[in-house]
Amino acid sequence: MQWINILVQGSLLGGFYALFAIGLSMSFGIMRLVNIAHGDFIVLSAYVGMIAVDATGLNPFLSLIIVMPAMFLLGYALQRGLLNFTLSGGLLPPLLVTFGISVIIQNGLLQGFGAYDHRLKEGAIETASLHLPGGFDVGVFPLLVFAVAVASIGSLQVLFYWTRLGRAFRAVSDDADTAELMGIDNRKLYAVAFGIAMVFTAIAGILFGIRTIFDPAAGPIRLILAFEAVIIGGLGSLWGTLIGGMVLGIAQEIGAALNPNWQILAGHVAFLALLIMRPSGLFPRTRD
Amino acid sequence: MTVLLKLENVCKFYGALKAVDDINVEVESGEALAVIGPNGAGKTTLFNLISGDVAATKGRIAFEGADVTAKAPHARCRLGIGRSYQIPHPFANMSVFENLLVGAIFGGGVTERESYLRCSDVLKLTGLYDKANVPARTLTLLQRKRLEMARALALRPKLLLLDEIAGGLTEHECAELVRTIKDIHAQGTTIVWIEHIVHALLSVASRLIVMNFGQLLAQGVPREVMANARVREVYMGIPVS
Amino acid sequence: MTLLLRTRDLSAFYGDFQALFAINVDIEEGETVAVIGANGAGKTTFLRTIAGALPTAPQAVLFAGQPIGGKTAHDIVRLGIAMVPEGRRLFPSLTVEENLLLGTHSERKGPWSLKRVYELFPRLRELRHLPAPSLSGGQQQMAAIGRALMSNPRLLLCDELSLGLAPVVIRDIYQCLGAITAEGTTAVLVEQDINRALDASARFYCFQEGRLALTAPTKNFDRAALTAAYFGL
Amino acid sequence: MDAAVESVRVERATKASRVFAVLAALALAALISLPWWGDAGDMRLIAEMAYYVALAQLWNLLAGYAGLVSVGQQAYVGLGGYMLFYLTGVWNMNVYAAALIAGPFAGLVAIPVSFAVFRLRGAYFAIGTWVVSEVFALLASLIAVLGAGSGLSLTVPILQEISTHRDTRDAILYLMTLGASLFVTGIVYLLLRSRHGLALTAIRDSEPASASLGVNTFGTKFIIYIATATCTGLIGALIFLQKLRISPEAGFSINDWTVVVIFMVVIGGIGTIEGPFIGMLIFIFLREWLADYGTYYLILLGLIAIVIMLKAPSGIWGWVIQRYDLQLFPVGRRLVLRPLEKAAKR
Repeated sequence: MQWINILVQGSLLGGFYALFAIGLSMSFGIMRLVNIAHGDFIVLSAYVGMIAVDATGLNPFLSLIIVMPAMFLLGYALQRGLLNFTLSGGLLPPLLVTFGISVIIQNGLLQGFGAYDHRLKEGAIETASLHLPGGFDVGVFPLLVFAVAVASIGSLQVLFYWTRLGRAFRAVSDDADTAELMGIDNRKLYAVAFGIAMVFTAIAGILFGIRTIFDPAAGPIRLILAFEAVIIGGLGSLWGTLIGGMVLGIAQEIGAALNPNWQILAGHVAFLALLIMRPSGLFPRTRD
Repeated sequence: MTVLLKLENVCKFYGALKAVDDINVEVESGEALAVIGPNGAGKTTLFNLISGDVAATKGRIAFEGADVTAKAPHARCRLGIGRSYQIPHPFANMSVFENLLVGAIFGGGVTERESYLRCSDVLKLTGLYDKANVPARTLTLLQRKRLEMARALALRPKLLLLDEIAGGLTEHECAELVRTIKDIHAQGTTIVWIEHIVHALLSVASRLIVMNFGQLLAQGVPREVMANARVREVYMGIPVS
Repeated sequence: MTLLLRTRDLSAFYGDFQALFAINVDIEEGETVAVIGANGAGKTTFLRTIAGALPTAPQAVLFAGQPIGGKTAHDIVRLGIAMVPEGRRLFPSLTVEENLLLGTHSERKGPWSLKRVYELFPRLRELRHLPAPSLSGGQQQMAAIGRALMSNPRLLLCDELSLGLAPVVIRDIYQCLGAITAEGTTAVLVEQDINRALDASARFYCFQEGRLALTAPTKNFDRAALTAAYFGL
Repeated sequence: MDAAVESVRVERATKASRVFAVLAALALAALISLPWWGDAGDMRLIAEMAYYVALAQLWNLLAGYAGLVSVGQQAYVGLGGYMLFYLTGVWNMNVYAAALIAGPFAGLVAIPVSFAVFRLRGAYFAIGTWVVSEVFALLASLIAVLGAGSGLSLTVPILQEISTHRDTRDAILYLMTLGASLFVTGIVYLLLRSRHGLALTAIRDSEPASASLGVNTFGTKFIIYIATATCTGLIGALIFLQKLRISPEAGFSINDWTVVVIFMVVIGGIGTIEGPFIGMLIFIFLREWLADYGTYYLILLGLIAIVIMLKAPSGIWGWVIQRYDLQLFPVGRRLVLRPLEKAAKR
């Protein structure tokens, strides 16, 4: 019974990590951009949500009406004005530039809001839980997060496979030069892709802010968790990212069951072990 | 004559694509062998297989009688296989002289001091002596092609693989390069040369092989191979006068 | 007849390597012209430069009188120049039909639609929901041509249509190409298979080492001169 | 034959490098004598500059030459620091011996780590090294004898082992750090000057071409990874000997020990020995200049790094080299040319 509980809790936690990972997976998959600042964008979204809640008195969930477009615009502008120029010169330029953005966001938040913890208050939903037959409890909020993760990936699935824009995303990911010969403006498309990635980052950020306390330095660990989910799942595979997140979540819950302090460590160890066994992830695409 | 290099049933498959498909070739010591074939015939892949840049899917590669199929590129180089790349890969921020030193020291297995004289000689042979101390990034295309060759020569190879070393050069530059390659061959180095400029090839090579779809289409004395009807058809589509 | 494509002293570089030297070419609307030459002669570079994949001087390429040398590839498609790239370059994670639909991103109106492409290549209709890599080489080549047609080009650039295909398949492809050009689409064919290229075109340009070595009509030309131009003998 | 060998001459030093060597020797003499004329604050700042230069040289060797873009070098800084505190505090080892062991220990740990991370390429390698360092940080926070989450402090007896006088102790710690930094920079310089430097520079410029000329690229990268881990561990031990306290967050901080170091290298000029010095000076200058305004200096540093990466990716010194062909640390070799005879020239 305890093991079933671990599997359930771990899977739900995995949904959370998959949600962290969606934006990263998109920019990684479409423009091969290693976005080191991704975790900081999640945290930034939580801060933007906090400002929106404070200013308007909106419920944190509803603050997404403001946070999502704001993050879309930020993403679009950053890709257009900055990140597009890092894509042709190997690994170092995108890595370094996004490290720079990361440091700027972290210290900007630190200067603007101090080092204190913040939290988005949602009320009863944070602690509510469902009693399932068999005697274990499932938190309503983790369930909601998982559902949002599945819905997000589902909507991206629809976007990628049922729309003209999604077709262009896949084409550019396959072969950017040839896509350009078909009349696609890659730079603009990348900007739209990064904007959309940031919309999902905004959702992740708001749910993150409701679930736990956050501070300006909370980004890097979210980035690592997101990376682990993406890489375990296999680069560019959206449902693989969900599975990757779940593998990570379950490994962490197993670790936590053995010793409460081992949770994060168990996730990292599982990640490294999987990476050594399968460097291209569980569900690699046939062509990179 | 002794066999220097021997390829037995060598294949390289990329998924369904048969880049090199069951090739059997012997290269004799002291020989100059020319390789031609249309785009995508597998010529460069053949070089990559010999130099170890790609691993063979099947088959066996022997150098001086020893099996080198599983050896890393640097190990094959130290046995005496030198190569140039079709697109020059100069060490752009090192001087021309230092480019050569890398080959002499690591491929040729001599100490740094011993290698100075050798590199100086190769620089003279390849016409790069005046450029010895300039960064390789400042060289013209011809000089870069010469550097590709000079670097491989610095390791005193028994076998020198030249991959389209004359491509993109003017006629005059090409003639100059051919002279140098003749000198190198005259000094006893075995040469395998891929090129599309047939007249240049034929002025050096004593034997010609033609590749098509990863396979060996024909081999033999150049004039006879070029007169072969299938070669004409595949290579050019029309009869060569 | 109107002049559709004109290049004036067209040069192209890969880094500091000059691949094309002062190429002057004039192509009339409705013509089919072959570009031949040995490997590395600059044929593909020539097409890529016209298509905007390689930069050149704005005035070096005039399309319907308009200088396009400085434009980006995606802008040039929108003006009506479509490319069938060497090696097909279909998008492997897209189905055949999605590959064709990608041609519509140029947003050009004209006679070509999915329906018409399937009429031209009926086999593609049967295969339309398969992923592109599962097609045979010839079918992929048809899809690549169809994808280019979907942008309703005035000028079709075909790079090595015959590469890696069996002779019977090549014949089929060239038959379809004839049907396309018969409707007035101008075409430039880059080929290593000289006979095939000369059969399908009225004129040819022979490149050698990045330079224009010979140009002549495909009927009644000096074979010895072509051999000389081809090999630089 | 001998005469022929004699006739080929190769020069290593340049005029600029000779002038610079004299200036550097003078500057070094001034730095060594600092304890006799500077105060504790000066020594602390210079020591910090010294260890940052060393870290930057090491990361530059790794990423700028061997092409191993690691973002997990903090793993070895932390390991070195923890090893020092553990050996002195738990095993009562002599503090100098502990500092000397800390480096090789980090190098030893790097061997199994390399088996894992060397399976990864590019971005995967970068993230893999980071995760490894997170694992080390988490392990440190779990192990009771390492003080778990709160870390370890150097006890007074250990400090008194160095010297019972505070001023003397400060001077000794300062000189140790300066010496270690000099040692690391010297090793990097000598390595790059040697035949192995030739191989490393070749790998940096083109990996396939180096392999085809006989350079064992994998072996070279492996040795560089282990060697930089060893030196990083040594520097880590000395950093925390100065700081007197270590905790998992401080020891394995990616921002402190890797991100700012990467910024320094990129701003100064990746793939040069001069670059890390320039980058470090800019970092320290910004920090001291903006000391009263919190962490704005880090924002500014990040902005400068972004601009440099996009506009002048070879960094400040890379720009200088391209313009003036200047080499302060002569790692190059110049063949002394002689006029060729007419016949040879053809």
